[in-house]
Amino acid sequence: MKIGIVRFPGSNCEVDCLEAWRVAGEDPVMIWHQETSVKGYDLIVLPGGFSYGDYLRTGAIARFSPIMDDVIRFAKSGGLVWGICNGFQILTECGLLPGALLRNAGLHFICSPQYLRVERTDLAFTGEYRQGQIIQIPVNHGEGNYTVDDEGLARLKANNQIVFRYVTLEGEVTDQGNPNGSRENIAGIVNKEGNVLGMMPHPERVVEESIGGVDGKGMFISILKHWERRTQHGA
Amino acid sequence: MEPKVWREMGLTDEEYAKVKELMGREPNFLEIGVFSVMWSEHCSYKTSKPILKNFPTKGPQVLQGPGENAGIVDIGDNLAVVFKMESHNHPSAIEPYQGAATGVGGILRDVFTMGARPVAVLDALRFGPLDEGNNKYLFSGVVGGIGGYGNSIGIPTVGGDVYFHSSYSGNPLVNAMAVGLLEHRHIAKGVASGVGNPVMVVGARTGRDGIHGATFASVELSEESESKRSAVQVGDPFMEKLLMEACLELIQADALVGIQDMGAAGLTSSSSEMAGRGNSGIEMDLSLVPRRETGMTPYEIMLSESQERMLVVPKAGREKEVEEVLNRWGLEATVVGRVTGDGMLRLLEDGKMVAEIPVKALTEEAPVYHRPSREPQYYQELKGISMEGFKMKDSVENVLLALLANPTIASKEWVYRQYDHQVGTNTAVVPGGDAGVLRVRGTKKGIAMTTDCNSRYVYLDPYIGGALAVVEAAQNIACVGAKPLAITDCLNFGNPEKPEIFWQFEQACAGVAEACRVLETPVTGGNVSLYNETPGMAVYPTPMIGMIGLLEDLDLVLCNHIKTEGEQIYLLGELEGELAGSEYLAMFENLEAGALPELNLKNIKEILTFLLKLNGKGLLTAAHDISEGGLAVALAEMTVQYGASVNLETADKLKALFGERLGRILISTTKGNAAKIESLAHQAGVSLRHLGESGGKTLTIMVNGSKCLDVSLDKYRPVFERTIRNIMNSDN
Amino acid sequence: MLKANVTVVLKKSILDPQGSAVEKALKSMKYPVESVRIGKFMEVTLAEADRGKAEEIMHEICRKLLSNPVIEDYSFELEG
Amino acid sequence: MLKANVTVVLKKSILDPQGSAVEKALKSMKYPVESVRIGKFMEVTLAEADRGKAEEIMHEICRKLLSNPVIEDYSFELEG
Ligand SMILES: Nc1ncnc2c1ncn2[C@@H]1O[C@H](COP(=O)(O)OP(=O)(O)O)[C@@H](O)[C@H]1O
Ligand SMILES: [Mg+2]
Repeated sequence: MKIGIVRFPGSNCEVDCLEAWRVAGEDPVMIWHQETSVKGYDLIVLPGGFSYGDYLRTGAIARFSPIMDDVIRFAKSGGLVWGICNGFQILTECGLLPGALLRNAGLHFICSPQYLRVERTDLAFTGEYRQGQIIQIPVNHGEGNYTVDDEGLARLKANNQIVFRYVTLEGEVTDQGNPNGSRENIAGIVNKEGNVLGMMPHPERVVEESIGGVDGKGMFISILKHWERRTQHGA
Repeated sequence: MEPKVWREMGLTDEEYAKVKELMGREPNFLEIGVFSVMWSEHCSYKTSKPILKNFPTKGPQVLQGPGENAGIVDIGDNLAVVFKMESHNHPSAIEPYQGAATGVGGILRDVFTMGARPVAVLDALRFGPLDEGNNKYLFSGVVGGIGGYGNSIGIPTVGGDVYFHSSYSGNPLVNAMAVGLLEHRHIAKGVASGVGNPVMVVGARTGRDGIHGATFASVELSEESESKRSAVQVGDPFMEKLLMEACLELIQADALVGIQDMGAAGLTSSSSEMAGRGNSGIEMDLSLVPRRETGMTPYEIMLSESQERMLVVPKAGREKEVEEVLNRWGLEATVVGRVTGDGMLRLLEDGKMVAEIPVKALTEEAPVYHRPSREPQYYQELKGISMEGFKMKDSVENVLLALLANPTIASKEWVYRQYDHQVGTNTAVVPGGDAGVLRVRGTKKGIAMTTDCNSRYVYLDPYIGGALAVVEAAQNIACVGAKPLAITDCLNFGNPEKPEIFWQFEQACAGVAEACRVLETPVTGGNVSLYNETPGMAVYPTPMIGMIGLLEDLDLVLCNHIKTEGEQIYLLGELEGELAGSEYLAMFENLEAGALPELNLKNIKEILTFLLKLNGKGLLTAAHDISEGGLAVALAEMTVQYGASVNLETADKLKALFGERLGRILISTTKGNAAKIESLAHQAGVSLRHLGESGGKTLTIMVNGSKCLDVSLDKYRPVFERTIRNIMNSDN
Repeated sequence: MLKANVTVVLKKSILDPQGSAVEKALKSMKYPVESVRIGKFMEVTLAEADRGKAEEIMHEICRKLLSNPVIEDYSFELEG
Repeated sequence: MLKANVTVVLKKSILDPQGSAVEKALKSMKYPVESVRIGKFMEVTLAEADRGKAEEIMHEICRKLLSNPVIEDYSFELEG
């Protein structure tokens, strides 16, 4: 699988993503933000970090990086795009995903393990999980408070676009399980077509037992298996 | 020149006379400015030098001791750890967020200029009590600033410590430590050598910020210093991230002769120190320095403390390459001068000479002061107060709960939740453990790191207290299963011109030195922060210790809390502590006094060695040192998930439960390994005592057969975990 | 050369926790404060002398970069 | 009831990393921008009808809480 990780000035989880892919058995390529083409890639990852210092608004400036025009084209033609944390923020800023990420309701940056409920498993990104499975993946952000207007929310629900929700250990969608005030505890969403995923939690941080767990590894394996299936069918 | 000129810049009349003598003429305004910052306490260590020279600085593991931007210790496999700690106390008192943020930025630059990729940050913080609004404001701002910078640049903050004490009201201590990793062949130094080599300024543009910051760091906080407030800068972690990547790229390409960050005293200290180390001179035309503002004078350019800048000496002919790399990262690099052979710092403006000073006059001829030292009156007085006859003031449960609700003891979760402690995906022990641990990719190893200092101990007995700061750090390192390797320090004291303060400084450093000698953890660098006083009050003497340790096998990493039921809990070391200097005495008797227990470093070393031996055999499930609050508090922390029941035999319940004495470690093991541990302790002649077993969802303590505590987890855990959060979320 | 003073504020329908926090703090300090909302203020200096053109440019900049229309409203005044 | 529109900006000599980043971005997008500086905008509604008193209160609030005089300057306008 040919995986590209876009490196913006100020990205800081790009190497973590690379290493996580290595654990899963793949060796991605770093794509510098000033490049202009993502042709030939099977997956584009927009990693976490503080692109352009996250000055002004998170993801606001990165969205105008030269590479982004082609990432948008790639996404619209059905290519897999996975935005994690800052990557999610960039995806909403450039309109590939609806809504926006506001400052955490508690006003503080939060670095903490968090329980998520997997709401959809028929996607390229989540095939390895069980519907409704509770997984523990850390969040790490100052602005992860997902907001969307009523209409937008209705559309997300109608199209079944909500992929992860913050929950309690028991799997309940309550304020107690919600770290940042996100609307309806939304932690991750896809576009209508299901090929563009944005999520605030960091699965690349939990792919090895010695550094905190393996609950995130399923996403990497899901994508690989999906790709294998697709190439087999295609061949 | 009017005396007013040099006096306002912080030079004494005697110092000015010495400048004149060294120059062989009257210095001009710019030259006086350069001297005044280079001869400030912050840059010259004029007061502390004679004391610091007593630190042990050598050992087989030390690749770079004091004198460079950061120390370096070998960890095998051709890898080394680079680390250093620095203070940003005064800027943080005035602008907590930016003061702390730029503190982190500065210490990171010290580490990556050595060629190392920074892998971790730690923060050692001291504030006045949180019931005062201003202290709360400072605490909140400082924590925000540390996170704001570290999170953004993408380096995990994996440890630190926080104490609250009235002596820090209005003069908080903000000490940041950075740790980096490098391959031996990439070690870079802050030298300017090779006559004719270009000198370049890289990174951010120079503005009028922070002029005279180094001098500012060397005075007491007073009404007058309020007017020097411009000495606060705004940090730009985004810029520094780019600068870091660019500098590491240049160092790895072997394009540089030397590199140094522009920290305190900016271009002045970086150029003269680099030339000093290279036994060379530097000539710079200041009109070439890229500026953010118009109309800056040579004086302002030389003294500016704008952040995120570096001074670089590339190998001749490679300046284009430097420029290219910096440009690719969106930054500037400009040749501003060259290395000369005549030992002079020569400054030009548009080709016209505006200053010429012998480099060694700045770096080596700074005055050295042997300040008078006098034992303060309080010392014998407080030491003499008898610790006999104190009775437990309340039920054991209430005392324990009160101690756990003391912000100095309570969990610092509110703090480290605001820090990204995992970016880099190497963090094996996250904050909340006894020390932070990172794995070293490509090896089986881990590195452990911690900061410690109980300043009440240091106040009551600077010699013993100084030694205990090192001991506590070593205990925390050993409790995660790592072998202590070396330390950096940040020596925070009051005004050294007061003989009583200087005595504290001298004694504490002697204690630190002695403990480092016995524990074989040499001092590889550090920082001195004096004049930490608000009108009428000095901070408690606080020689902060930052220690690094090595785990040969990361699989053997230990955590500080028990993770299953039925584990056997043992105590290494003595059962009873002392009330002298204890948290109990301060809280319940409103007394900070007493003679600290006699220092027995050899014995403590034996205990730590034994602990590491047990862990090396894979016999331990957890370890936790006993510090503030004593045995009962340490037990509560260690059993915070499962509870425990414990039996003690003691003649003094108060001292056993709440007394303090370093050199005591709680360990736990499986039932199956208990006998083995007991026999190993017997063979080694180490004091080991079986206390009890984990489980039961309560902490139950029997003393001499009768139950004195039976408190449920649901009751004490929230007190420990939520105290600080509740205080910070409350309105006043 | 013209200067634009831009203010960007969260839409009314969106919660402003930062504003609420400041409001609470001021109230607890006993100031007669009803409400506080917090946004951004930006000074943009344009290399453009024509007011009409400058206005057009500013609208574009504001929509594209300086504000996020999903959550924010902007306004600006030209000066000089 | 009076409303105060407050702007808080970094002092001229203080580095404004946000402004610089936005300025660079706009320049690279080829807008005729000379410089950008970014600060805060706040709307404070006061339960105070007297303009004189309101002004006094606002100065106090601005100095104490809304800005840090070490690095920032504030200004405000009363409205309504
Ligand atoms: N300022 C801080 N930054 C990051 N972590 C911290 C900070 N303060 C405390 N911690 C975490 O909490 C742990 C416990 O702190 P402390 O109560 O000081 O323990 P100890 O007595 O073992 O030094 C530290 O080892 C560290 O992991
Ligand atoms: Mg400890």
